[in-house]
Amino acid sequence: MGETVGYDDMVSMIRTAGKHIRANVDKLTELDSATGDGDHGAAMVRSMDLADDAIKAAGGGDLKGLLHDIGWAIMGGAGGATGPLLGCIFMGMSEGTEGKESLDVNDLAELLEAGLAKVRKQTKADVGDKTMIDALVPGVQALRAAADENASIPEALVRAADAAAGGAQSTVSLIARFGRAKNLGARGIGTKDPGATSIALLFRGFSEAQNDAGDETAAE
Amino acid sequence: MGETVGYDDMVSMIRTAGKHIRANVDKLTELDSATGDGDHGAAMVRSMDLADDAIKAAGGGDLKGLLHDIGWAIMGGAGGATGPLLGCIFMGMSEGTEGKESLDVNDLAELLEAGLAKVRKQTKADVGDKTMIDALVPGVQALRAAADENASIPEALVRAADAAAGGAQSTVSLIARFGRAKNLGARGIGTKDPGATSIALLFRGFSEAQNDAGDETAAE
Amino acid sequence: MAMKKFINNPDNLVSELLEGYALAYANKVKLAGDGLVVRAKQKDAGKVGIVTIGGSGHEPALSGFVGQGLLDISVPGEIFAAPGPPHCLKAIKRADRGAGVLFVVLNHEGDVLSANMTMEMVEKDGLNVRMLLTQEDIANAPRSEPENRRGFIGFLPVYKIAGAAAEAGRSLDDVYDVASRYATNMATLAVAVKTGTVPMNGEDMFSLPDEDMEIGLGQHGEAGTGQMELKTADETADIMMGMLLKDLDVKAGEKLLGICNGLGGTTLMEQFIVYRRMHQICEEKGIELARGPVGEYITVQEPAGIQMHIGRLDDELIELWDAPCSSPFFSM
Amino acid sequence: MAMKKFINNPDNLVSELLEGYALAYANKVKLAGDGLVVRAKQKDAGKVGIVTIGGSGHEPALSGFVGQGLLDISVPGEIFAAPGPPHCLKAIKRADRGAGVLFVVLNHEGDVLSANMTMEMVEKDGLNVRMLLTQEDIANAPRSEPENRRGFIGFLPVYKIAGAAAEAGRSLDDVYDVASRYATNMATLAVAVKTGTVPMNGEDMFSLPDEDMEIGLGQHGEAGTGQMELKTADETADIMMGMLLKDLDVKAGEKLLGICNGLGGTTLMEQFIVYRRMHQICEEKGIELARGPVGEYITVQEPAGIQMHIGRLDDELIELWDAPCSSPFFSM
Ligand SMILES: Nc1ncnc2c1ncn2[C@@H]1O[C@H](COP(=O)(O)OP(=O)(O)O)[C@@H](O)[C@H]1O
Ligand SMILES: Nc1ncnc2c1ncn2[C@@H]1O[C@H](COP(=O)(O)OP(=O)(O)O)[C@@H](O)[C@H]1O
Ligand SMILES: [Mg+2]
Ligand SMILES: [Mg+2]
Ligand SMILES: [Mg+2]
Ligand SMILES: [Mg+2]
Repeated sequence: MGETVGYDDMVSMIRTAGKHIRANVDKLTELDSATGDGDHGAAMVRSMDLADDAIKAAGGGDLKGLLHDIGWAIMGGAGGATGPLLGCIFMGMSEGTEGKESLDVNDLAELLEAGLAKVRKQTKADVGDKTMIDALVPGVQALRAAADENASIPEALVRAADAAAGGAQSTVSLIARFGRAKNLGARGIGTKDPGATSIALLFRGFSEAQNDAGDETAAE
Repeated sequence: MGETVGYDDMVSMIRTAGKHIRANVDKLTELDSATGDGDHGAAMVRSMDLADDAIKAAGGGDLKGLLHDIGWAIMGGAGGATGPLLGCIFMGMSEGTEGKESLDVNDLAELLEAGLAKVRKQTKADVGDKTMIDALVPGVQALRAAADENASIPEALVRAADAAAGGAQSTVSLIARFGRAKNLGARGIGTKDPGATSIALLFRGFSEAQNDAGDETAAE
Repeated sequence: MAMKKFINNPDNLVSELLEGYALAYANKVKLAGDGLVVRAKQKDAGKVGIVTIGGSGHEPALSGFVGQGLLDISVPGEIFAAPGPPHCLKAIKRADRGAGVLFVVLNHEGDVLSANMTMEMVEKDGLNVRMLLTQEDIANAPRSEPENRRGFIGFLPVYKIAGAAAEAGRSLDDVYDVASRYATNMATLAVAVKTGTVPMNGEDMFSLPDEDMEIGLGQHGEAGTGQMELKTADETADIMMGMLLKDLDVKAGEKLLGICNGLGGTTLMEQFIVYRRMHQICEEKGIELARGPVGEYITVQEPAGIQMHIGRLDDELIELWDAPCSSPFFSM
Repeated sequence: MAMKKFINNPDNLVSELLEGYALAYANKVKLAGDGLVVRAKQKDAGKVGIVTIGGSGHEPALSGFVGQGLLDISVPGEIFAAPGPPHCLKAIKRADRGAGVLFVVLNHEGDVLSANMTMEMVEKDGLNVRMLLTQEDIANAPRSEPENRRGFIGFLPVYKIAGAAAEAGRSLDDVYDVASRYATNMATLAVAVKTGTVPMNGEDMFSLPDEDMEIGLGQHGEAGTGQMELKTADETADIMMGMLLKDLDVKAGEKLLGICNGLGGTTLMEQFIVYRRMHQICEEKGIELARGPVGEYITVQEPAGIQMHIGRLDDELIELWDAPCSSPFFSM
């Protein structure tokens, strides 16, 4: 690890992300109970379980194929808004590999940009609408900025994770304009968006896997 | 009045009975609410309204026809158990006139015996089962006994009304074996049967019409 | 709490609901004078007519099943109350297309009183009518005392079988015989967990402790015999099917029709889940649950609960059950 | 209070309810792998297939309408949750009998996300599919913003019209056009008076003051716009029909289809009473409420309430609506 991300590195990033999701499932459930239907924590854990299954089934070597399989599995199995949206991010990431098996920091930024682009085709939600987009966009933008400055992959991912966390935090004061929380209107102010919280956890996991700190888990 | 009951006397007996029913409708509703579905008071008032309508429609003269029409109207319009049972009593009374237009005390007893016989064909309930039979049987029996002793009609009807009232009162301590109240089992003990209460009120009305005391109403 | 029902004047419940029903299903049913619900298109002459009676407030029962292959005429009473004999007599006369009439009556006292009086008139008038009383609720009395068993959802297969036989042009005695063969080989049991509301006055129909359910209730929530702690769907089905199979003395190798009928407040989701277990139980015992609709056929003002029904089938009854039929609330 | 539902493990609700449903209606539907609900007997080759998707917990919707003249395949999701694109794609491939597939989707975000992703795959695979989004709830947005109008009971006439056209052997474009003509000429509005219970955790879906009702709620009780004091059936219909007729700009002389759909806890009696008034209102305005079923087609775990629906009819649509069809929960 360090200068490039290969197949095994990506597996470790996804697994570490899963650890962070699992450690925060109750928090995610609580947030979705406050503004939605309470199933987001379960949907995220299911997503990470499906990712683990896909990793096991894949065997190794084909990064594009792995990310596609994870995305397709999450789409089919996670349910709710999480399934298609998170699945979409992975499918987009798959397309963004362009067949490369080893990614430098610029490739990694392209990969996540492709994930973001794909999910943007599915939803009109933009920054400020109190959805997972509020964490995804700053996370991806920070990664792109770091890549443009030729930062190391671990450093780029730390900056991305921080930006995503900030984006998630920014949703607290927003009114939801997409998803179930929309029906709550202004009553949702004061609660962090669960989807954005999950995205921040994923970035945190990616970053920690590349920074040798995979045993600690972030608390959101 | 006195030695015989003619068409007009019967009309006045029925109308006075109606007055007693109407004066006690709340009580009847309350009793049926405690042990059944609470509609007995309304069903009895409707019955007496239907009887009034039939009287108006009949015009006069044909006692057998009048009692038949009243019975048929009550059957069709009163609803619940009251409709067929009370309707049946009047239909039986119609058959019991044998075409006579003027009834002596013996004829009157036969008339009500025929009403009782007809209703007995419809229900297996007997004395002690906590139904209207508990008032009807002693009422008819007292009338028969008075007729056998050649009592005057007013006196015979007083004895019948007293016996019917006693019969209704006896239901307080009984367990219902027919009708909705059956489902209550022993929990119904302590409440007077609404149907028996109504029969007692009818007898009281008959008696008062023949005793020139038609303005007072019995309280049950 | 106010009564949370969409109604107008409680005195007009029945006339208004019948009017709405006939308007919504004008292609299949219409109202005849005296509140009878009849088919939009009368049955062919020469075929046996099928007439039933019963109180309102149990929609879609019973008028929801007027239609080809099922009922010719339903005589609805007021809410929870039997219609009077004069109406019943008119319905029977109207349904008689020259081959006589099967008069199906659910065993509830008011209905039976009215029906018996009707039959007296029928005989006086020399009409060709046979009355079939459905008596199937196993909660109140043993099989040897049918007069104390209430009539529940079993009316539906009875109408269906009689209706198919009538439509096939069979004689009144024949129609009576097949319908009665099913009727004497069926068993039903109800369970409830929450009460409904009497629409005339907004009162609860019955009450149950928060953690309890009750097996064996009557059609209007009349107290049952088995109040117990809430159970899962599977446990509830185990208890009830055990009682039903025992009552009907069903043996391995036999074929049954099974119905899970919702009383109003229980979702179809739950009814399906319960039916699944009914099927499993039969399979475990080598019994074939060969046919079975699930749904709300007879309700009673939104209590949460179900009626669980089984009935013995043979080849002829299966054929009659499978015959096409078309009414607003049951079609094949 | 304990959750008074007949269920087992909340994790297995969907698999158990589908199993029970397929067992009870084995003559009409069966389960294919991946939880698809398909017809017992496949549609003839060369005819357009009709596929729909949607969360569970709304029974009989949507799987209750798989059958001849209606749907070919329904893809049920978990409780209140859309199924994933892989399942949708499988369903579409299976339903394609050589003439393409109409993919009907109710406008709810999860479903739309899943459907859009499915359509991306469909295009990649070069399949012949047209997607029709139903957008009819007038509570949230004006007619000019269909993307913000939710899909309610209007799915039923859309399935019916599309299904009849498909059964008649018409092309995919034709089927799309007639179904879409109805879909863009319909309007629905919901009202509730009491909440239901989320089956996974026993919680109330929403809450309403004891004396109040609320107009304009979403499919899962998402807050509406018109909380007001309880009204009679007629008053409620007056308010809601006024809004619907205005939204759809219905003129005297036009013909409508009308549906009064119960959400679970409201009796059929009440639905009939409301429908009666819907009919009266139209009559007063010289509008013909020409067709209309009343019943529970889409529920949502026993809240008391209804969805009131109208849609504009023309001669061709009436003919398609009247064509025979046969599914477990809707037949003509
Ligand atoms: N249209 C949308 N665009 C972007 N994100 C969305 C959208 N709808 C929902 N989300 C995200 O999904 C999260 C909820 O996920 P989840 O609970 O799995 O979905 P559901 O609401 O179907 O139960 C929200 O917190 C929000 O971040
Ligand atoms: N089978 C029966 N035989 C005799 N009397 C009966 C029978 N069933 C009911 N009753 C009488 O009818 C009364 C109830 O009448 P009503 O309230 O009109 O009937 P329902 O129970 O149908 O509402 C009872 O109090 C009882 O006296
Ligand atoms: Mg959620
Ligand atoms: Mg959800
Ligand atoms: Mg009563
Ligand atoms: Mg009554």
